[in-house]
Amino acid sequence: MQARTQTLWQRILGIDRRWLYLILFVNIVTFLVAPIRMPASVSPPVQKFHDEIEKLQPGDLVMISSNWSASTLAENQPQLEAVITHLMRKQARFTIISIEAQSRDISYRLAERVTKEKGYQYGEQWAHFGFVPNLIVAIKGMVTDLPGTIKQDVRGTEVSKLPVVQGVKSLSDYKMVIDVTPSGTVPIWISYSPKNVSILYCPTSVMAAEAYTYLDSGQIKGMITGAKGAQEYEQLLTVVGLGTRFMNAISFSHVLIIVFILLGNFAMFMNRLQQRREG
Amino acid sequence: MDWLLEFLPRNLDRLSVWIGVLCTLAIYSLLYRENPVYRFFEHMYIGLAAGYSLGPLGVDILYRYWIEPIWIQGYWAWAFVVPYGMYLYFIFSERYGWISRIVIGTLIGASAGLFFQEFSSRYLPQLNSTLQKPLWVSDANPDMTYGMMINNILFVVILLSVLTYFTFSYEQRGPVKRVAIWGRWFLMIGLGAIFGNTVMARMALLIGRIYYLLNDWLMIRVGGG
Amino acid sequence: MHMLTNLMAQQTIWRLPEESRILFATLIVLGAFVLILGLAPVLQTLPPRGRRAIIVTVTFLAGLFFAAEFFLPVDWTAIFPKDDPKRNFLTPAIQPAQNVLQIIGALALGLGTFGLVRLHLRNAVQRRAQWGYSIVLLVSFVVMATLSILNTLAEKEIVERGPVLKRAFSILFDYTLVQLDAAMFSLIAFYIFSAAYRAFRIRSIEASILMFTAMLVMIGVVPLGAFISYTLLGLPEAGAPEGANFLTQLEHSIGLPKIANWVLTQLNAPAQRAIEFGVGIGGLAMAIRLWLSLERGVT
Amino acid sequence: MSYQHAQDNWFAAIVIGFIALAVLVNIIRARMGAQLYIRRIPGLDAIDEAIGRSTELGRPVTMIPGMTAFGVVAVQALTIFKYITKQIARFATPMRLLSGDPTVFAVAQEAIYDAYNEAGRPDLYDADNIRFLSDRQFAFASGVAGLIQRERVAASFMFGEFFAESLIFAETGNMVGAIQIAGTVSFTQVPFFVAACDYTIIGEEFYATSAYLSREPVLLGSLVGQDIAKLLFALTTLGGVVAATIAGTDAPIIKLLGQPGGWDAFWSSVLKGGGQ
Repeated sequence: MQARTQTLWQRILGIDRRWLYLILFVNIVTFLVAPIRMPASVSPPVQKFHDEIEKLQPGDLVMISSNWSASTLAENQPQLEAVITHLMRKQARFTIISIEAQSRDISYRLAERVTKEKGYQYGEQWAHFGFVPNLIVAIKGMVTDLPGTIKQDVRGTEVSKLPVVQGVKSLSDYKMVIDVTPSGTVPIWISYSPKNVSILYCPTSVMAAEAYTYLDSGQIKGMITGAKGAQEYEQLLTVVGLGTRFMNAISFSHVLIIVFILLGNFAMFMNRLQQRREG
Repeated sequence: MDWLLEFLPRNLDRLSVWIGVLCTLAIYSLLYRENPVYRFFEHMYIGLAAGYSLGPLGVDILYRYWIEPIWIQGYWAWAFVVPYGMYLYFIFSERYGWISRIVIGTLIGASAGLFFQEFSSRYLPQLNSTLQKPLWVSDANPDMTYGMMINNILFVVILLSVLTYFTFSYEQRGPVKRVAIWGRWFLMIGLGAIFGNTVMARMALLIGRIYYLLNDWLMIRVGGG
Repeated sequence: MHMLTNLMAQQTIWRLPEESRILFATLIVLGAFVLILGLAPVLQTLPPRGRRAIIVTVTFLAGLFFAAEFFLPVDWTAIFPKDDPKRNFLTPAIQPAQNVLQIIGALALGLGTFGLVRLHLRNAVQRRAQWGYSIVLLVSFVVMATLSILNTLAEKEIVERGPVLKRAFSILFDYTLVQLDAAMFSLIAFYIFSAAYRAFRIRSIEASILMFTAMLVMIGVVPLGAFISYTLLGLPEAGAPEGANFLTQLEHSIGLPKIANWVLTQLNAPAQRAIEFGVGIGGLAMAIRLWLSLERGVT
Repeated sequence: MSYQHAQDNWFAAIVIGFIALAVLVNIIRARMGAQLYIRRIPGLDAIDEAIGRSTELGRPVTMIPGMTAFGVVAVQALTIFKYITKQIARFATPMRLLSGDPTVFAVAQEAIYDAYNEAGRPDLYDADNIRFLSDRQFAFASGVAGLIQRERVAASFMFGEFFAESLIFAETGNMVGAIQIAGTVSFTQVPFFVAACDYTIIGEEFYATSAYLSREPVLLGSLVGQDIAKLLFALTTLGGVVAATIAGTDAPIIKLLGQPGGWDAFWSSVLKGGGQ
């Protein structure tokens, strides 16, 4: 009879995977909401990114290229929020551009919310240029004739009438380009944007590895890698933003997985021990 | 009460959030078990995806590479391409089925021919970068540290032992077998590292979704402050 | 030989005249369809050997074109004047050839879609089990196909993009399809957890190696790894000072993040490269066998 | 760092020519009756076991080439599926082939039709069993996951090139208790197959699979040629790193070995009178 009833260890070993799913879900929700903070050490590319923006003077123009949508939200949204927060602190003007409709909508809504909180004026201090279907063509066009290439902003105002880019003829009037992206757009910016414009890069963690060569060669002036980089950046800005929250949740999901791997091995070990004793 | 009014889908923006949430929850229901709701969304998903592809991958390509060159630019020779490609559709015929293999043969030949360039571009620069690893300090590489030296030697040893594992045409015996087993173990280190490194990216995706549920749908403001 | 180049350069015979181009073009396309599809019954009269010969020849020629373009010298002065150091006489034909492949790909998509629709139409018409879901698939397919094609045509400014089209397309694409993508993609997080829990056990040497490296990297890449090494264990975080002895250097490089990074770059990279070499060589051998029809594979 | 033409570094042409020669010579040797050996590949012996279990349970076998785009990898995957289909045709086991690329789908139809024909059971062929689900990555994944769970497949074969969706296939298959054998050239997806499948065919083993299964002389001969090619790569690596250690990593001889433009750099340095 005793063989029929499962021991505790056997039950742990054969746990229904749906419990695991639930535990992971609850774990992530908890650490997203809970105000626990784990200090991060700031990596050199993030520090460089921060220093580069610190050099901006009030009124300097920055172009943000935002090409992410729902699936990479957790990595790109904290980056964009942190970058906009820093730009507003430096009183810099900025314009956003996307390469497709979803990333336009998502970055426009986000920028509207973040700027409203700090009283930044649309049209005066920032604007969203909508989306351009072909990035290469768009960059080349913006270098020669910016208002003619973009024509209208996201609200339908003519670009030449927007105070934020009053008198701006070309992309070379900008101080820097910040590329927030999950895809390989940064080589395009490097190849086609004017030489006096410095490029900063916010990739997802998967894409970051390929960018170190550009970082070494100085073609990119700084880099924020995924949510982890955003957390480090927020630490430099001394705010607790999404990067910190998301990274917390990521860290503790890693801890959860490791704890369960150890638990599984312990259960396997105990189970063997028990069987040996009985058999 | 205010929260409820804001929460319910009373305008288009809210409605689109609700649609997104419904899709997410329907997909997540697969985690519990396969069920009619999931099945409904799965079929809708495949239908939508198939329909969507026809625009950018069907009509757009045909227009750009076939209709425009012929009718607008006047390059008449393109006219033969689509009828030739249509041979592919003979696949559905029992008698004429073999004719589709002419087109398939074209595709196979083309992908074989293209592979020579792919092989050169993809693998030879990798072979070359393997050679950029001096094994000991010499006059030609005076700046090398001991750390670099150890790393370089490890690199070459791992590369060669894994390569040994991937040989097939003789029986692996004695020292060769031992090297091959080491090769497999090194391989496992690489695979483990990739597994560990991917976890973060995948967790970030899930967190993105959960954030969408909490922030956009339930309007629980997470972070920011 | 120069005659040929000149002829190609003039391009007059390759282009239809400007006036009544649409009419000519339509006639030629109709003619092409009749000619090529009319060839099918003729081909049908071939014996099996002849059929195989045609397929082998076409395969070889298609491969030869791309291979020759790659291998021939780019400044082939013997035949053509050295006009451009980046191309040989086949290079200008590469882009059109790629376009041909693209067109065949688009036709294949039509074929695949046809197969999908046919299967579900049959399900629905014959009232097979679960035919209701087939209706769901067909309806969403028809609606989305209409919107997507209209949207593509609107991009080419052939039809007008009305507000209804814009709204409907946005709801089905941005708020349904893209959300479904994101939801399905994020499922992997759950699966990675259950797979790790089940598979990472100390059962064999291989499984244990896999487990330990995965755990090491998992801790090392998140801030927790830095916290454990530098705050709890008090290891030095910065790089070793220059000229430090071996032990100091070691102490400066055994923080978890550094070890994780070392495993990822120094131990993973050569293993991956060895696999890549094997795959490349295997692929090359396969390409040669296919090109020369040495293997009775799929055709 | 890429090659547009062989002339970018004639070393490429030499390497490809050498490999082609090694492969072709050994294919001819094999055809003339040389006895060639192939080492054991454990996962492949399990194919018959998996098919047997499906037959016993009367549940379908799934074959998934994934999102593999049409090309050399896809043809190899279909060759393997053709072999498996020939096996299952003997027992009339139900099968599903699910593709995410329309061209692969088209070719698969022909290949599977041939397989049933060659096995002498053309009556078992049903075009509805070879399905194109979607060319959209996760729509395809959702369709495969749904089908695996609904039909409770008993064996699942995944061969080809895979991306992030690999774990969705492998975990749902594991959930319904299918015997799973995966083979892929995508290094980044191998760990997930290793974790969730019963057997995983890694890297070049994928290309050796059809030789192992069919023992055709042409394929076995080709494998010998491939091993010689790997020996060439290994020797180049060994010789190259020693040369780089002595002469420096910027030496013309190092550039010659595979770097685009290296050929010209090497010969101009030789003509100038030996690396000064």
